[in-house]
Order: sequence, then C-alpha cells, then structure tokens
Amino acid sequence: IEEPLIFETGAPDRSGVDITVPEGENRLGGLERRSEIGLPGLSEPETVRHYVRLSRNNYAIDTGIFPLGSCTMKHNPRANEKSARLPGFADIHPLQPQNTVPGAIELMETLSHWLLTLTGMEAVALSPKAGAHGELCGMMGIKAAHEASGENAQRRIVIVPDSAHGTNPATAALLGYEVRPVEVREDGTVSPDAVRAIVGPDTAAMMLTNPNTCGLFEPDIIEIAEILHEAGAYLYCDGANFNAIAAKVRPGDLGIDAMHLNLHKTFSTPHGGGGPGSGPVIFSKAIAPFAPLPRVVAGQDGAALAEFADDVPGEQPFGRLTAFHGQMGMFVRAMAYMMAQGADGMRQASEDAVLNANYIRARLRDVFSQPYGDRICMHEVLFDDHFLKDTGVTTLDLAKALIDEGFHPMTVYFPLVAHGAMLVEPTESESKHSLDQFIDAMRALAKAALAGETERFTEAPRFAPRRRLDEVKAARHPVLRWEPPQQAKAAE
Amino acid sequence: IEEPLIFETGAPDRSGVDITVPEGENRLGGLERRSEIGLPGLSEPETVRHYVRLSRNNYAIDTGIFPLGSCTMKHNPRANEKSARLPGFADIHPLQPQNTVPGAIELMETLSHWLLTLTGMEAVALSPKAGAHGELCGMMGIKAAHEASGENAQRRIVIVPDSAHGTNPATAALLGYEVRPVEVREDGTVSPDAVRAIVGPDTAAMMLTNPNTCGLFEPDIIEIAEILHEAGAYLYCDGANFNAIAAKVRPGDLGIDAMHLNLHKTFSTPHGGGGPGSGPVIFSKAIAPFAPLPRVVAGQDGAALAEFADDVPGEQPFGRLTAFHGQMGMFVRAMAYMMAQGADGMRQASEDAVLNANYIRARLRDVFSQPYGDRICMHEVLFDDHFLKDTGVTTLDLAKALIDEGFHPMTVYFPLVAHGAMLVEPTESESKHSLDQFIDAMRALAKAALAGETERFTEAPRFAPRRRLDEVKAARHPVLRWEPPQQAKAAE
Amino acid sequence: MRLLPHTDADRAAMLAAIGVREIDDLFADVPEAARLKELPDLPRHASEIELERAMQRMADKNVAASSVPFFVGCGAYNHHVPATVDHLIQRSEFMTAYTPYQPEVAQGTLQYLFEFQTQVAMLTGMDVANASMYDGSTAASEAVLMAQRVTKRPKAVISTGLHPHYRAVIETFGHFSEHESVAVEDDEIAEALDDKTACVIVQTPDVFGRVHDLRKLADKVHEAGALLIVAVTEVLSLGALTPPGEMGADIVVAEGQSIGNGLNFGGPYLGLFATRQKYVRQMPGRLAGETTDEDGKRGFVLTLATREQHIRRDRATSNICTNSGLCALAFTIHLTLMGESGLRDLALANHRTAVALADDLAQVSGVKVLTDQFFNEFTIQVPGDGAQVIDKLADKGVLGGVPAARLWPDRPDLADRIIVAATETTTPEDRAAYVAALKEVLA
Amino acid sequence: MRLLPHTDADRAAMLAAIGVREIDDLFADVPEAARLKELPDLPRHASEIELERAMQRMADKNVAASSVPFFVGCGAYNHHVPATVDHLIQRSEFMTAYTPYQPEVAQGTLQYLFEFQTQVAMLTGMDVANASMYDGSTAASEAVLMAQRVTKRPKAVISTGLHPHYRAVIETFGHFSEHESVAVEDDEIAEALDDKTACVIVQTPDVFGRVHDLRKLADKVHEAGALLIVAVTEVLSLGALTPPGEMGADIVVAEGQSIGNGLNFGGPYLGLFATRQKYVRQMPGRLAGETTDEDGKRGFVLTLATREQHIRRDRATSNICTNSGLCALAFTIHLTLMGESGLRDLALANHRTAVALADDLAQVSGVKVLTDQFFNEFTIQVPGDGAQVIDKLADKGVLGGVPAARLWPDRPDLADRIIVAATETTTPEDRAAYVAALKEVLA
Repeated sequence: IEEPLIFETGAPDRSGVDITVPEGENRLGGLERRSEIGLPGLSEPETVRHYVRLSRNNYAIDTGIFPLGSCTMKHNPRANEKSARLPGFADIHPLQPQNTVPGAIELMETLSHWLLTLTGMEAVALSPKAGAHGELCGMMGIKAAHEASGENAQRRIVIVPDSAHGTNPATAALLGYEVRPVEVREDGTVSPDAVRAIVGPDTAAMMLTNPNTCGLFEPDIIEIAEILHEAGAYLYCDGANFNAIAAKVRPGDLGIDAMHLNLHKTFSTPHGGGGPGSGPVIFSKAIAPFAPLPRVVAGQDGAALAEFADDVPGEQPFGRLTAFHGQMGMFVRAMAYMMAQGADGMRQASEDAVLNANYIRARLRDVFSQPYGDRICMHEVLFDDHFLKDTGVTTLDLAKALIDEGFHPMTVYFPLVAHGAMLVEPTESESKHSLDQFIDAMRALAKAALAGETERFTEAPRFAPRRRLDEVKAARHPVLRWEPPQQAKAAE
Repeated sequence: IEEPLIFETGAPDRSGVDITVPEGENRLGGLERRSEIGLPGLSEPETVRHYVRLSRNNYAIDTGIFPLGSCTMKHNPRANEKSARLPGFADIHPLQPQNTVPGAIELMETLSHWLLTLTGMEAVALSPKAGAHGELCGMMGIKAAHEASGENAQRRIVIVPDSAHGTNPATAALLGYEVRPVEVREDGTVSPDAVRAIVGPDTAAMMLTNPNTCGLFEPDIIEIAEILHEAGAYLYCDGANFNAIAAKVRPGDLGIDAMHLNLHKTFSTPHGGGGPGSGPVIFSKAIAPFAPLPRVVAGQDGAALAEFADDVPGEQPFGRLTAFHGQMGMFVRAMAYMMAQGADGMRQASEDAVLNANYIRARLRDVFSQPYGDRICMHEVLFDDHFLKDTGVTTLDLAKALIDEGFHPMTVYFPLVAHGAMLVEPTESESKHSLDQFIDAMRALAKAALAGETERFTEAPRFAPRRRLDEVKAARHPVLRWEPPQQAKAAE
Repeated sequence: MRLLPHTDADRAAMLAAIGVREIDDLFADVPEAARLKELPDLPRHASEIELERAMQRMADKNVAASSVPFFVGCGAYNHHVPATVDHLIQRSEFMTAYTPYQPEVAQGTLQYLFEFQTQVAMLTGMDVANASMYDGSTAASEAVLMAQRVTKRPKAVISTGLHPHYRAVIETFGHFSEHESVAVEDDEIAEALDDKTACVIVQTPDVFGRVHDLRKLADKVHEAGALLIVAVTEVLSLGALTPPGEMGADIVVAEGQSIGNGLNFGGPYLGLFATRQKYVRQMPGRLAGETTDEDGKRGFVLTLATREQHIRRDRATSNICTNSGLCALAFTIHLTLMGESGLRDLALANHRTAVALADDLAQVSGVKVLTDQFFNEFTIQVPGDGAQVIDKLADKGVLGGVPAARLWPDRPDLADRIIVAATETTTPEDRAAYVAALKEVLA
Repeated sequence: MRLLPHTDADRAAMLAAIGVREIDDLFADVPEAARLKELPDLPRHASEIELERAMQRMADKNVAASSVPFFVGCGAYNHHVPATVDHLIQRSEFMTAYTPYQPEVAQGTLQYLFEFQTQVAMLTGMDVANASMYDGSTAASEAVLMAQRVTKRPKAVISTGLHPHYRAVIETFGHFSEHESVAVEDDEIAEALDDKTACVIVQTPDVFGRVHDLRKLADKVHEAGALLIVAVTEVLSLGALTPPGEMGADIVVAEGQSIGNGLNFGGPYLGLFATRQKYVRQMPGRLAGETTDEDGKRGFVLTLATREQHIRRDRATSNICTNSGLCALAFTIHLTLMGESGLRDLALANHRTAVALADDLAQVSGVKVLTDQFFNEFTIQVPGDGAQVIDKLADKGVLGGVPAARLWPDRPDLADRIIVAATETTTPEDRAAYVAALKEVLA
C-alpha cells in the first residue's frame, strides 16, 4: 500500500490532540487570523501509522551498514538518548537564571575539557550548530585574528586543496575570501612545496582536511603548518575525519589553528536524516582570544556562561553565531558517548575504524581499482571506476545495484580528484560479520559488472521502495509543496 | 539480507554491556557454575541491528489494520507508555512497605472504580494476568460459591455454546468440570429454550460470550441469566468483546455473575506479539465475597492492599492467583487510556467500533456470504466461505492473499459454527480511509477468486518475508531450539 | 477526541452506506432495558496534559527503588536495564504486533521467541523451553499440573523454601483442579514421597536466599517415580550457580524479571519454563519451532498447537493463550547484549555486593546473618519485630528488605527475620546508609 | 567494550588479512612525533550504570521548567509535546538515517520533508519553504544574506524589536561577509531606507511581545526596492495571528521549537524559512521536491542542489549542508496531530492564558503591564531592578520571565523590564504562585 500525503487523508476538523481552551477575551490588536490555514488534521492512530509507514521506506544505521566515506555514520547508543531526555537537560530554558542550571553548565564545561584534552588545543566554541557552521566559526576566528593584527585588508586568499569538501570553498567565499586551489600530488596528499609555491602575504589561511578525503593522513601536515605560520597565515582543519585519530593523534600537535568537530559523526549523536548536528570548534592559542560568545568560563562559584564581551575581560570575542548556547541536546549525547567509551574506548574505536577500512581494502584490492595504488589508508578507503572501464557500468550504477543487495551505497563521485570515486568508510561500529557481508556483495557486483550483466546495474534499484527517481525533472519544474487539487489544476 | 540467529553471529567473549565486578570472596556453597552456558554475546550495535531487522519482518497495528475478529487490536496511545514508565510506577517493588506506595494503590483503586462503574458490578479482582487467567479466576469464584453453599459436589456441569472461545471449555475442564455444549440457533445466538433444556441441579455455570463470537449481541441474555439463577447456577461471561458495548451496556444489568475484561484489548494496552496481557475479573454480589487476594480495600488512611484473609474479615477469598498484585504496568496503561477517552470517548468508541463493522458488512454484503443472513452486527462481522464454493479458493487462501495486498488476515475458521468462517473486527481506531482500503482489497480478491485467478491465492503470500510455512513439518519433527553445529549433527 | 478518526461527516456517510438512520439502530439487539441512557458516572475525556498531571501526581507519591538505598527482593529484583532494551521493545512492530498466528508476517516475533527458548534452555541446563508464561508463580503452578499429567498422580510435595506466594498459587490451582498438595521442610521431603506423589517442588536459591545442592534429592524423587520441579525466583543466579538441569531437575520454572524487565510493582513479569525433551508434548504454553517455507527458506512458526486450547478446547494441556511476549523480548535482548561473559560478570557483581553487604550488616550490634551460602539475597535476624524495623528504616529513607511477616503473617517464629537483597545497583554508599540507619533504628 | 564489536580474535584475523603485524602499522603515515604514546588524560570507559549516575547527578542540579511555575520565553517556549511525537522521532529509521542523498532508500525522510515544507508555507502564508535550518536566528541571518543576493544591495535595516540574539547573529555574519547592518526603532525604519538597502527585518510578535500590523511597512519597503523579512520567534502565534505572508513579507523566518520540540537549553532548535515562489532559486538550505521514478510512481528527492555547496562549492548560496531534520520531523508530526482545529485551539489557549496572567500581574502593586496587544508574551515594568526581581523569584521557586538586562546589559533604560510568557502548560495555580511570590519580592 502506498502511503498518501497527510494532505490527501487529513481533514481540518479532525485532530489528534485534545486542547482545553480557557474562556476569556482576546487582545490580538485586530490581527486575528481570518483566513483558513489549510492544515490537515489526523487522529492519533492515523498519525502514528502514517509516520511508522513512512519510516519503513528509510534505510538507517539500525538496519544496516552505511559505508559512506567522509560521513562517519556510526552506531547511536540509546543510553545517550535517555540521558538527553532527562528533564534536567531537556526541559530547561536557555534564559532561565544561570544559578538554576549549574548542572547544564557543568556538562558544557566537562565536554569542553574532554574536547580540549583530546585535541590538545587552547579554547573551544561550543555554539556552532553543525559542521559547516563550525567551519564558518573557525574561519571567522582566523579572520578576526587578522583584523586584530591589522592585516585583514591584505590577506584575501584562502588555499583549499581540490580534494576538499564543498563546504570549505563555500565557507571561505561566504567570508569574502578568494579561494585558491592547490592540487594534490600523485599519492593523494598535499605537498609542502605546492603550498610554499602559492602561500604569501596575501594568504589568510589554508583549509585542509586530515585525514584527507582520500582517506589518507597528510604526512607533511606539520611542515605545511609551519609554512603557513611563517607566512603569517593560519591552518584551518576540517575535522570531519577525526574519527580516524581520536585519542591517537592530537590536532594541537600538528600545528592546527582551528578545527571543527562533528559531534554527530565522531561522537555519535544521531544523524537524524540530515540533522540536527553540532560542530564545536577548537582553537589554538593564537586564535583563542577571538573565540565567539557564549563561552563557558571559570567563575567564582564554578563555571559560568559568558554571554557578553564584558564577561570575558581582556579577550576579543568576535560575536555570536546563533541565539542561545548551542546544541545542548547534542552536548549531552556526545558527553554520554565519550564517558561510555573513555580514553581507552575512543582509542580502540579509532584503531578499529582504521582496521575496518583497511580490511575492506585488503579484501577488495584484487578487484577494485585504487587511484593512488594499494597503500594503507586511515578510516576510509578510496576506489575509482578504472576497473569498470568498458563494462557500461558506472559508479552510480554500482551504487544503485548495492541497494538491491540490501546495502546503502558508498559515497560516490567524491572526492572529485578520483575518477568515478567510491569512498568507503565502515566505522568501528561494524562487526567482521557485517564487513564480510558487505565485501561479498561488492565482490559479487564487481564480478557481475565484469561479466557483462549490465542490466542488473542500469535497472537498479529494483528492490527499493522506489526505482531510480527523476532528479532532472524535479529540478527543472520544482514541485516543492502540495497544492489543493483545484489550485494545482489552475497553476498548470 | 537474511537475519541470522544470534547463535550464528555471537561470540562468548563479546558483550554489549560493561560490568564492573567488585573484588571479594564467593559464598556459593561450592555450587559455582562450572560448565559453559553456551550463550552468544553481541556488541550493542550488533544487538540493535539484529532486533530492528527482526522487527521489520512483523506486521503491527502501527503498520496497518488488524481485522481480527474476537481479538480487538486497537491503537496503543504512546501517552500510556510514557505513564507506565514513570519511575513512581515502573520502579517500585511489590513488597516494599505499603506506605511507600500510596500512589500505586490509589491507581489500582481508581482503576477498580472505573471498571466497576462501567460494568455495574460489585467487586473486581485485578490480579489475573491475562484473559484466560481471568476466566479461571471467574470460574474459581463461581466454584468457591458452590463450595460455600455445599453444592459443589453435585454441580459438575458447565454449559458452553459451540461458538465459544477454546479457552472456555479448557478453563472449565481445568477446574474439573464436565463441559456440556449447547448449539446456537439459526440466527447465531443462544436460545433460552436450549439452555432451559439442559440446565439442572447438576449445572454449576454457563459460560457465554456477549457480544458473541459471531459478532451478535445475545438478545436473550437476561432471560438466560434468570434461567441459570433459578437453577442455582451462575452465568460467566467471556469479556473478550466488551469493546462493542463499553459505556453503552453494563454487564451488571444483564444478570452476569463473573466476567473478565481484557485490558490489552478493550483498554488498549499493547498486545506485544502475544502478551503480557491483563484480565481483571468483575463479580456480582453473589460471587464478590469469594474474590481472590490481593485486593484493594478501603483502609483508615486511604486504600490498602489486602494480601491475607485476615485483612478482609467476613469474606471468604478463594486464594491467590499469582505472586504479587497483578499487571501494574497494564493497570497504568488502561487507566491512562480510560482517562484520555473518558465516559464520552469510550461510548463513542463503542459506537464507532460497531459502525465500522457494519460499514464493512454493508460494503461487502453483495459479494461475501454471511452465515446468518445480512443483519446488523456489533463490533465484528462474520462471513463464511459459501461464496467461494467451486472456486478452488479456501478461506485460508483468501487470508494469505490478503497478506499480499498489504493487510493482516482476518480471523479464519473461527467461530467453528460457521463454515470457513472469516471474522472481521476493525475496531474504532480505523479511519474511513483505512476501512475503504481494506474493503477495496477484499472486494478485489473476491472478484479474482470468482474469476478463477486461483494461483493468486494458492501461491500466496508472495510478498511477505516468508512464503507459506510448513506447519506440519514443524509439529512432526519439532525443532524448538538452536543446537551448536556438531551437536545438531550428532543428533541426526 | 484524539483517539477516534471519524469526523461527523464520516459517520453520517457510513450510516448512510449501511442504510440506517442513527447509530442506535445498530444496537437494536440490546434489550431496551439494558441500554444505558446516560453516560456512566465517570469523567469526560481529558487532554494529554491533564492525563500526564494526574499520572505524575500519583506516581510522585511512591518511593522509587532507584531513588533510595534499596534492598527489597523475595522474587523481584532491582536491576539495571540497559537503555537499548527499552528502546527496542518499543519498536512498533514488536509492541503493537499480534500473537504470531500468521507466521509469514510475524517472523520477527517468532525468531526472537526461538532464540529466547534456546537461551532459556541453555541457562537452566534443560533440553527445551517454552515461549514464556505469565510469571514465575503461574509457571510453577503449571509445572505441578504438568507433572500430574505426566505421572498421572495427584500429589505435589512443596518445599517450605518455596516463595509463599508461589505455594499459594499452587495450592489454589490444586484445590480447584482437585489435586492434593502438601508443604514440608526440606529435610522431610524424602519421607513425604509416596506412590501418589507426582512431583516435588523446591526453590534455589530459596526464599531465604540459601543455595541448595539438589543432586541427592533428585535421585530420591526419581526413585519414587516422581518429577523434580525446581523454581528459581532470581534468574540471574543461573549465571553463577550450577543450573538445575545439571542437578537432575525434570522441570525448571523461573521468574525472568531480573533480566531486561523492571520492578513494575509486581507485573508484568516473565515466567520461564523448561523441561526434558521427552516431556515436550506435555508442556504448557506457546512454542516457536523451526521449519521451512515453500521456497525452502528457514522460518519459524508456533508449533505443537494441538496441545492448546484453541484447537483442543477442553482436552488442552492448559487454558493459557497468552505468553509474556514483550517481557520475553526484553529478556532475550538483555541476555543477548550480555552474552556469556556479561552474564557471568553481572552475576558475580551481584554476589560479591551481597557478600559485602552481609559482612557490613553482621557488624551491626544485635544483627545476625543467618544465611551462609547465598547468591544475592540472605536472611538476617534482628532484635525485635522485623516489620517494625523495616518501617522505621523506610522512615529514614532506606528500604531495607522484606520482613518475613510480610510473607508469613501466621509464623511468629519468623517475626524477627528480614530478607535482604543486593544487586549491581547497590553502591558502597547504599550499604553504608543501610548500616547507619539500622544502627539508629536498633539503638 | 560494549560499543565495539570486534573480539581480539577478529582483530588478529583482520590484521592478517591486511598483511600487517600490528595496528600501528596502519598509522605509519602519522609523523612519529605526533603519535600519542599514552592515552589522553581522561577517564577510562564506564558502565552504563556509572554513566547514568553521572548524567543524573548533573541533570538533578538544574531546575526543570515542568517542575516549577514557569514564565520564561523570549525565543524559546515551554509547551507540551505529545508522547506520540517523541516516540515516532525515535524510530530507528528516522533517527539513525543519513541525509537523503540516495532517494530510493530515503523516501520516508523525503516525504515528511515535503509535507513539512507545505505545512510551513501554509502557516506563514508564503509560497514555498525549505526543509529547515539550524534555528530561527541563523535562518534570519541567511534571510539577510539572501536578500543581499536578490537585491545586490549591501545594507540590512534591523528593527530593534528583533530578538537581540538574532540581531547579533546577523551583525556577526554581516561583519565577516562584509555587508552593512543598521538597527533602528520601528518608527524610524522608513527614514533608514535608501538605495543601498537590501532588506528590512522585523519581528512579530516582537521580542517584547507586541504584535504588529506590517502592511504599511511592507509597502514602504517594497517602494524602496528592498525585501521585507519577518521573523517569528513564537511559531505558535501563527495559529492565531494574521500570517506575515498576508501582510506583504518577502521572506519569513521563524523559530519552530514551540511545535514538537523541547526547550533543550537552547538547542537543537528548528529554523523555518519561507519565501515567494520567484525567489526559490536564491533560497538557502535543503529542499525536497516531488518527481517520479522509472515506473512513473510519485516519489521525492532533494532538489535544486545546484545552489548548494557540495555541487557549487565557492559559488553556493550558503555553506549549509545540514538541516534540522529530526526537529523538523517532530514539528511536522505535532502539527499533523493538531491539524487546523488543534493548532487554532492551542494558540487560543496560549493567548487566553497570557491575557489572564497579564491581568493578574497588573493587580500587583507597583507592577505595570506595558504591552496592550500580544500573543502569549508581554513586558512588565517593576519597581527596581528586573534582574534582581527574577533572581529573588527564582529563590522562591518561580521562574518569572526574562529580565531585559539578560538580553541588553547595556540598556539601563530597560533595567526595570521583565518579559513574561505564558503557555498552555501554565495553570491557574501557576499564575497564583507568581502573583504571590511577586508580591513578597516587591514588598
């Protein structure tokens, strides 16, 4: 049975809530809503069934592996959800007096301590609402530092390797910077010489991902950081891949000046079908004084939240990134995850994440091609479509065929530096049994492709809630909302 | 991907829990377990995925209608679940001092009050753990009354109509009674004359379901009760179908002496794939003094739980049916449901339940045959397989074909009084939209059967997690547990 | 009203389709005199906020186990349930599913029941287990009825170490089903055996906490042609103790609440029932079994239904038609999470904590620990009335155990006994609080 | 460790398959000097009991809104969320799903986003809405950036009635993206308009609770060639008030927390963003759109991705690559449950309760209610320092609102103001408690 839209089954006079409306007068200044809103109502049983049925059309971590490179999708412990729902965290207001929420501030302080200890950095801004927001925050901190030193006007360039996430250039552009790409060398990493060649007094910063989007640790990152610092520029690190190195390597030891951490990736707060995320940013000593507000600071009676510049004398906070204090719900979940894992568990998790990626590499290397040769990788392994040449099967076809085998596709066509890229990140959550199932499916598909079973790919997916969807049509004639039948007709 | 058994992927040294074991000595009297248990362990991520995947092979109310006659499957409000999980209910021990649990006793007292008001009866036993347990309880009460009057030895017969649930004769037999069937008359109900013909000084009781299992209200129940009472016997009523009449008719006004109520049906506590249920029993004045312990009684400082005969002076409680006080978790849920619905909501629910069944009847009557003619029914409607004659399609085939249409089958081959019975109970939770979908599927199937599309039925289900399963094989060579491979081999 | 989907327009359209004028036309079979003219004298429907307030108000009056130092046991235990368990059992497809009579769309339920049965069999050391029963006490009573069917003998010999509620349930069922039962001290069991004896039922650890080696007893029972039924009210003990199956039990019944299930003021709980292969067709309750479908794929079904009431009616092995499905699911999920190593760790943590508590309490002047060998529960003797001590402790915010008088009001010889339990949730601070409060109460 | 599936045997087998000796061989690319030899100085892994205790300990130190008479608002509101909502958003397939980039296996997410977009458009009275943003404040800032893209003008005129946090966010983004912004009183907006003005941003009900008729302003803004951005921090007000879309707004941004989402100490929240059809390709954020699959069946995809960073990189409309998916789900479920009639009832219940509260507080000697026309929030003037009054009320167990000094520490002229909110959760007893406590504090 196909599940209709709520607008197709709901009725305005049906409701899944019972509300008692008190008697009394209205003081709405003559602005009472007079028009129909048009909202459909469903009873409680209908509502539950609608969303349960919709949900069953989704793939999720709880139903299978997400071998998604660069988008760490790991298990989400339910103890985290339970903690986040404690009334003492879930049911407190951001503007109630601070002395009525000391436990909340303590949790933020504890989280800050853990993040700084794990990264070896100087300061942390908890408020960014997601990774991209964190990038903005980090780059704003860098720009603020240049403003403070009076060099902002001259430093207009941000160096971004061509393997970077799209958010990196978008972030730099949003801040008015010019993006200057740097090509990766043959082994998939950035060479210090290439950086040295383009860095100059006009350079504000370089944005680097490490481990990079090819799944490789940038071996020369310390030297690159030195080159930048010597030129008066800063190194921003995209922290999307911190899952490979947490409790193994500290970004602070690599010369990084600012880096965001995705709580919804590395620290296991649920992805939620696209959010909410949380992207705290850590700063080096050079940038720390410019970190935005609010911020947890040591106070006389324990920690306090500094909300205005007067609360942090001697520092130059660059402003505010969002209303209130950040994603408390994610802070609790991330903290619960970190406490559950501990230093030992997080280190083991990084090791297992890297182990899993290399195991997939080792068991697929005889069939799948790798753009930079068969070499050790970090927590994700990159394949390209070289081995599919002349089969008539594309990377996208292979991804869709994987759906028919019961798996979510890997990340495809990213990073752009590899042709027909397939980036696979299993994470430490996957058992050997699960990895073997995935590997077997991948091998079977590769063999089918090479054996010329083209239809199995071009026709895929056949066993999903939908066959391939027409994205071109959707973009060319965007239908972004439901319209009542007569209006829809009139609009045609 | 097929989901393996936990024994096939688990390992004894893997665990999804972390336990801190204190140092210290053991005092187990030399009875330490020395053998391997053989239990497999899964990590937390594997465990979650295993059970989520298993669950997806189930049909449930939240995924679709359960048109199951005689097994009221209605919507389960989540507010009930939330209430049942309040620590003040979920996290209290049945043997902690009563003055540390006054709110729990208050809830039981409130529930008793609502049940007695709804039914117009004299006393209630909350402790029965399910409907069948409630039947035992009710019949024990009746037997206890006969014992008290000295007539037990002579009253060995329990009259049970042939349309009754199987639990009825099983219950009577368990208590040492001889079961005497009474045939239903042509209109599907019990005639007073038939009862009069077999009732006598050897009759202990009659067990009647009302509305009966044909979905009909027994129109002569008051007269039947009088016949029984005149003969010194009692009337037990199977309360499985109370959903048709709650807040419309009071069993106490019909002459009933004992009746169980299925909290998990009428009052919406979840069915849970087969339990836990809860089957409180209500008693008439004649049986009330024999109601079992524990029981909520009025005390000096509010209500109290009477646990021993000394706590209820002047009464003759017949004993104890279970450890502790009954299904508190279900009491809370049922109470939450009743408070949410209120007297008005429960009455409307009964009306809507009856309306829905009759709507299905009205929209299927031109195609489906009815054993007792087309007449109004209560909350469920009974069809038979007369209309399938010579099609080669059986009631079972039709049920399995319904699975392929996305619906759970109706109850089939019950009651036994109708040939190839199909008993359909939609409940009040179903919207008209949902009923229409079900009706359309039923009509389409009937037409296909009459059009000779036999394969669509005999091959069904084709779109379920499994095709038809071999139940004969399962019963003939029962495999009731997993065995390690070598043992399994040795056993062959 | 939020639970009812129909609008008035829907109702009118449906009445028209049926061909009646008003809803009461559909209630025509109900005798006029019996139709309620007015609503029952109960409140009208409430909003969810009102409902939550009413529930919260009642709940707040109760002292939750996790909110105080807590030592109450005797058949129900305060254990930690991982968040994963409660999340998973609330999956719509588990919680709102029906009994798996249509196996093709109930493989989720059937597979976990099959796994559950296997785990229970392993844990008890028996061959087979059923898909669960209402609770430990009713399982015990069903075990006695089963032994009577197997042996065709009428008498049950009950150990006085059996939880008195369990005994009461067996006696109630025995009385009404016209069987016999006799309760005797453990050392008199052998004498009580005769050719009318269907079974002996004993508990270990018993209601006082004592652990028992049952091997010799089993031999005697078997010599007498009877069955040995072993009841376990703290299922977690099977992670640390020799299982009844290795000591000669013919039927093992247990309360499974300790694994995966909360205290819930006594219910819902989870009856475990395991026996020897040869008795399987006499076993009550539901059973999931393995089979294959038309395509030859492995699948699971409810099986041996010919024992059951809906087929066999008055010749059924029991009238039961429910199991504790969702509680069994919680049990099997928690046990799967733990696995062999986690279960053993958890059992040992319980035992060690109880040993430490016993040693603590033994230091309190006037208190005597009566149980030498136990799992996570033991009996102490206090100067004076145990029930009063417990009440005074409760006033001080310590729930110190079950006074024997709560279970045996007719046994003055036990009036100074308290049965005390500790679990993995008991902290050193909890133990210290108990000692301090007990000293004050006894001072 | 419970979150990690590998046994040591697994690890050994996998290392062997890879062909390395030990795990650190896989970290060979990390400069030797940067490899941590020891574990970070943080605690080791904890059991779930330990974790829960630590969390509970911190949580218990905070005063939960539902535990006291509660009147705090200013952009986040204490509403009741039906149990159904939280249950459904925790469905594994919603909560643990990825961004729906693979639409064939993400129809659940995509369909609810499409429904959500439609609901938001209806509610705001606009043509189209996106699939949500981080929160109201970042949505406001994105709206300003969008207006600057649309008009190719640099200046934003900000009403002083806009929540000061929102204004701060806009100013921060404006500063770093090298745009201009100016804050003016409402009656000076017309004067501030010039040919550099990209947009005017106003809030209704504004941060003090006042409701505004924006029709005349809209005309002036449009005459000046600028866009009118309307911010709504209490989305529930749209159930009772004329929507911005009917008053000439070009972009409506709102904080959606009030529907379906808890207070959460400020996050995660839900940014709503709606605009006119003609601006759709300049709109930031994700969009779900309808299309068909190869079999012609209706389905949904993320669309207009060419605006987005992962395609367009430095020419993207925004760097955003997250929405508030799960919060949007909670919103759309709650709004679906309510429907037209439930939403209107809930809005009215809020308003009537706030009116009653205003009348109650006006009776307190020395207190002046400054807001005549409001939805569920208004401003009072107290004798003396508002922040001190709030602190003293808190000591008495009443959280009485937001002192203006909390938002404008640099505005001594507002020091005696308190912004007070009421919702459907406010009982008559709560109102009475506020009045009583306030009298004592001011006495």
